[in-house]
Amino acid sequence: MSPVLETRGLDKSFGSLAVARNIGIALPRGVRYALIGPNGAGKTTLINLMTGMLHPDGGQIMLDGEDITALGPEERVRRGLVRTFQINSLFPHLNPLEAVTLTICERERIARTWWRPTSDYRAAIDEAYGILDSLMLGPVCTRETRELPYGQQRLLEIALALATRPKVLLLDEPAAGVPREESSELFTAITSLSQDITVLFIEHDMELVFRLASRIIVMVGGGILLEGTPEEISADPRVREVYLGGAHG
Amino acid sequence: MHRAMTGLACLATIFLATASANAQSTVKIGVIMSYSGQFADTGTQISNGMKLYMKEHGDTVAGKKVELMPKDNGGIAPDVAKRLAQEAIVRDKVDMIVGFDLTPNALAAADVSAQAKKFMVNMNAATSIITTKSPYMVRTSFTVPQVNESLGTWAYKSGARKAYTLVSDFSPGHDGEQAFQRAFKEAGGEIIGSARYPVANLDFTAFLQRAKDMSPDVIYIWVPGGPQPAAIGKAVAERGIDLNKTKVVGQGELTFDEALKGMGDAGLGFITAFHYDHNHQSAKNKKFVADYNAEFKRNPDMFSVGGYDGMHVIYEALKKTKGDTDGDALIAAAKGMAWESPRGPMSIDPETRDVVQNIYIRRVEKVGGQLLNVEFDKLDNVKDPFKARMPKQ
Amino acid sequence: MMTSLLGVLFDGFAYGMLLFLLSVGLSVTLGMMNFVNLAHCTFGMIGGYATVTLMNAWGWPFLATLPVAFIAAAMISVVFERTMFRRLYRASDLDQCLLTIGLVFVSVATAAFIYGTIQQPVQLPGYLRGSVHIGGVTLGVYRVFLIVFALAVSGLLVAALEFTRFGAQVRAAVDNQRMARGLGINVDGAFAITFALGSGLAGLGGALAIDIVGLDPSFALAYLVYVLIVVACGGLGSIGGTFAAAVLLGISDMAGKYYFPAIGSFMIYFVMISLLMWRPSGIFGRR
Amino acid sequence: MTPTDPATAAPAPTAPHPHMAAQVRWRTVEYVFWLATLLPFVVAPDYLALASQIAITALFALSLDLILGYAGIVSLGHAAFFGFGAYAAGLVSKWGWGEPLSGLLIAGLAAGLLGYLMSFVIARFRHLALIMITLGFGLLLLEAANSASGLTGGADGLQGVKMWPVLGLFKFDLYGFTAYWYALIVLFVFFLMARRLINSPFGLSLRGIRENPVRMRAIGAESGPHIRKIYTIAAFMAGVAGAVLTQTTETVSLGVLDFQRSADILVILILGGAGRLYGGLIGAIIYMIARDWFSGVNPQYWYFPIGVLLIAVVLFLPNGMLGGIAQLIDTVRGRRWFGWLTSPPPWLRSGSKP
Repeated sequence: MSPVLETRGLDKSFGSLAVARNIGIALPRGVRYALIGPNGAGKTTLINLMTGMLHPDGGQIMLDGEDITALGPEERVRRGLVRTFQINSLFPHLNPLEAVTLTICERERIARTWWRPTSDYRAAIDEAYGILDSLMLGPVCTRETRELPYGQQRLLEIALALATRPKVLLLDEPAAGVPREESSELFTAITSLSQDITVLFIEHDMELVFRLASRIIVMVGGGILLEGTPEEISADPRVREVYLGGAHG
Repeated sequence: MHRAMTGLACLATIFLATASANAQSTVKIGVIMSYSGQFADTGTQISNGMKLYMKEHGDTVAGKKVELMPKDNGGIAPDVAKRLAQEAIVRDKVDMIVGFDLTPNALAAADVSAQAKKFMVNMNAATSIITTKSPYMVRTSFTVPQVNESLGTWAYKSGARKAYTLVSDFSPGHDGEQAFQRAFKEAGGEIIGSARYPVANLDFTAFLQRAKDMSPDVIYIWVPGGPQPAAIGKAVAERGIDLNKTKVVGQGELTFDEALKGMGDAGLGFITAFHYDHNHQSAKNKKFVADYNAEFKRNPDMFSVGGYDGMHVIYEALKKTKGDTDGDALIAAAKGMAWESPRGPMSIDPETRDVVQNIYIRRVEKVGGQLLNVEFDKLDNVKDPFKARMPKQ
Repeated sequence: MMTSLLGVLFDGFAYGMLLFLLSVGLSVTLGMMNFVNLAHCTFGMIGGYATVTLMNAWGWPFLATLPVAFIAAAMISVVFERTMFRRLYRASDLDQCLLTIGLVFVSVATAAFIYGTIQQPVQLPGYLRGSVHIGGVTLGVYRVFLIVFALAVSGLLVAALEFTRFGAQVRAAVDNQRMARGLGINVDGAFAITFALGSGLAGLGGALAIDIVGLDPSFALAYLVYVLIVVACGGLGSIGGTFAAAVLLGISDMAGKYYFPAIGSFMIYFVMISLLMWRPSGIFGRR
Repeated sequence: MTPTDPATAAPAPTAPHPHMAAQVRWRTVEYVFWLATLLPFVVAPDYLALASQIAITALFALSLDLILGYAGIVSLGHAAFFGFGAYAAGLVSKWGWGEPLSGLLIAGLAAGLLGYLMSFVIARFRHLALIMITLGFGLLLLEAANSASGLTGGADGLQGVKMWPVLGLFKFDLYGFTAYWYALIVLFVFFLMARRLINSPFGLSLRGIRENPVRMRAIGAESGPHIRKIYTIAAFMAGVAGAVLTQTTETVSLGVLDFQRSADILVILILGGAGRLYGGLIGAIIYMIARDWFSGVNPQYWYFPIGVLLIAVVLFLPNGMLGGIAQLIDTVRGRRWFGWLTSPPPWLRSGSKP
């Protein structure tokens, strides 16, 4: 089965610092990938490169077999390559219902309409509410985002991404800052997403990674160290070395 | 001075409340000009002139109490001027509108004067056409062609053949440029170059260097006052322009008092044409200057005398009409009025309702350690030449 | 041709120096605390009036008034900072705009009340007037003085920021405020001092500007636009950028007026727009 | 824009449709406000000229609110469109077509076209660069109008503006009667339009751009076209406001393009409260009346009380009059009934900080 997202020889450096070196990965449809590695390994940079927030110095990015290297971030999202942010990047003064409805309106290209009230678009609102409800945000969907507890804001990050109908979802530390007992819930929500969606997530909690990911990519110093099933990764001596000798436990 | 203003304004408010009761015994005058912003000093001086006249002649004329209602126009804003004029007439029930420091404001208010048939005294705005906009308007300042054509004629007469003109790039400047060039060329001179500097320009070195490079006999400069004259004076000195070889001439604003203080000896020898200066030698003016200094601790200028003579027209016209404030009656009374002003003899042209006066040619000289504009030539009873050329209606 | 070019460059440079002194404080404080201080030129005006008062009322020599202009502006600015500005560091920049424009209004009215609306005259000492001729180029003595003075001040400023502990703290705070706080730097304190310094420089600029551009109560508003232009073109928090922008704008303004008098007034805006389109964060801007 | 108290809303099953619909519904306060705009006819017939200029300023402020309060574009050159519309309306009349309504449309279209052209530049910039570019364009236009004195009359102002009666029936009178109802109706029409706009999906997207432009890209939304569109609409409205000023006063001068006008309208909007639809209206009413009153009492130093007013509002009523007053009321009552008024407090920290 051909990969839904593939990178070929991605390179990126800032001055003399190489943050991405010859990165080639291929994600098949519906797989749950974890991207791990010590701090500064280039994980977030890789997501930025794939989603078009950074321009690579060299290499290619393919989505569904099409070269999307030259496309802007918006166009990549429209084609189904969507991300979330490690640090909440939400709309503080919109409520979740408005934020998700906004995303759906943009997706459906009705966001240009300025003569009909938003409330006329019942289908969009229903869909927005459906997504929020599936992420347990239904009861709070009319409260301003900035007033929501942190954990619910993390869920809203995912809700916004889902509202774009992604093929590939790149989650940058979705549970960052969430207490452990809640992060488990959050990941349950992630794994129960539709099997049509390919998920790649960055996570530091190894227990969660090994429990939830079907495959794992290990990055070190801007390059891919190895890629494999959780069993293969946990057995690999190089990974042990990186983690025992590295900065992160 | 400040307290006087506030007091006056408070009084005005109180009177407003009891207006209907006193309507018969007061003459209300809406004073519309800039009391704040870039042109605030103009308003201050006009207002000082008016107040001095009222102090000297009492605030009652023809049995009626004269009451000023000042309104701040805040700069170039004809829309505001028009509204203030409307409000003054409609709300405050004033009998006449006076003041007007800037041409666009005067033009806009003139519409209201014409429509409401109210007497209007333009005490400053100097563009020629203004008085044609309302048949109820007189002017007590001067017109740009009146001064600058006189200057152009005089410059040629004094021996200059090649002139360079440098004017502020907005309409009054353009008018001054046109007037000077017209008269200078008509007399037989040649304009070898001209430039217009940006309205807000404050550094004139580049312009004057350019003028100097063309070595004209005379450099004509038009400035609207403010900080620019001093800056020009300094730039002339810095560029090393020799005033014996190249005359620097302009309308009176170029050598205002503050300008002379700022430029110091650099200003010596500048020649200007104007209708008034506090150094004008006459008994009437000596007293005026002394009283003015006693009252406001500074010298009067052309704005002050515009306000002073404006009040004179108002008082005399009211005397003639015996207190009748009807626009037609007042304008009829004002037409042809002639009197001795601090600036010398002046009159209101019965045809155009515009000012007729002497234009003095003055040179900056040091008198008793002080820089003064010393009159050394004059043109008598000059009418606005622009209107003289206009086809008779 | 060559001499006129040199003359224009010289005059433009002198004008640029004036703009630099008036603007540099705003650039640093804006870069450091993100505080939008539209009242910056008010401090320039305070410096100007300090000089005028000392010279005309007490007969001080011009040069002796300059330090007082600096100190007066700096001290008054500290009072404003402590009593009002600091409450708004975390407020929206629109609120900051409103507060500082309110201050400008108040200061304009106060100046008009105390000094009247009249243009303030200042008579320079003889040795600063007139001009010198060097190789066919006429140089105004005051402009030479202005350039030397401003260069010395900027030299001092750069040295203070580069080589002192306080300077290092300020640079750290401009670069990354959060990090600087984390390192235990008293950012608020450093800011207060920087703010006073910047306002003092504006005061100095205001005093030096009287002879070239005059002084009346509208100074606080009239020069705001030029200062904003210089700050934006230079890049926030960059002294070098502010210097470069001030010189560039001063020279292009002067050259525009000399060589293309018909479009002289467009020049400064035109240069600014093109520059910002090319480099939206200013000449040496980082963001 | 949360009309319901979250405390009471939470337990009940949240109903998304009524929530969205409630935003569009007219509130009692709004009916009261618009009825109150008719009061000058009855209570202060001597103040109609001032009232009409307040209505014009309110329309101008509303147009700035659309780009600043809703899309987060800070502009220091908005007078460019006001002035362009004012001159367009003046020229149309001077060239012999004095019919007001069509003049209004022509002026609006002219300003809108200028706004559309400029929007391509505007959409590419943010922060201080954006502010300064708008300021620069504004001043360039002012200089151009001054230079083209053959067309604009330069500093003397445009002469020969004569308006025909509105609808052929109502002459612009000395009392400002026609001027006020004319300006008020134009304001109301455009207010309805703006109100409709901000409650539409497009309005939602604008708020998204204001709140977080980076996130907009990450949900696949291009901000550029939205910004171009709202900028054009706002320019159109500002042009109409300028045209109404020209038509009701029959004068135009360089003052309409002044930096001062751009700065004033920004002050007015912030004073009232940006991003609140009524903010610009309230700001215009308060600022203009205060100014008229202060300068009536003391024409020389009225800047002082106005400055004190601005400072006091910032220090004691952050988020402008509307925001501050609504917060006060809520604090006093211990409820958030007026939450819909306060809804966007200081968003600019993350939004358009230069």
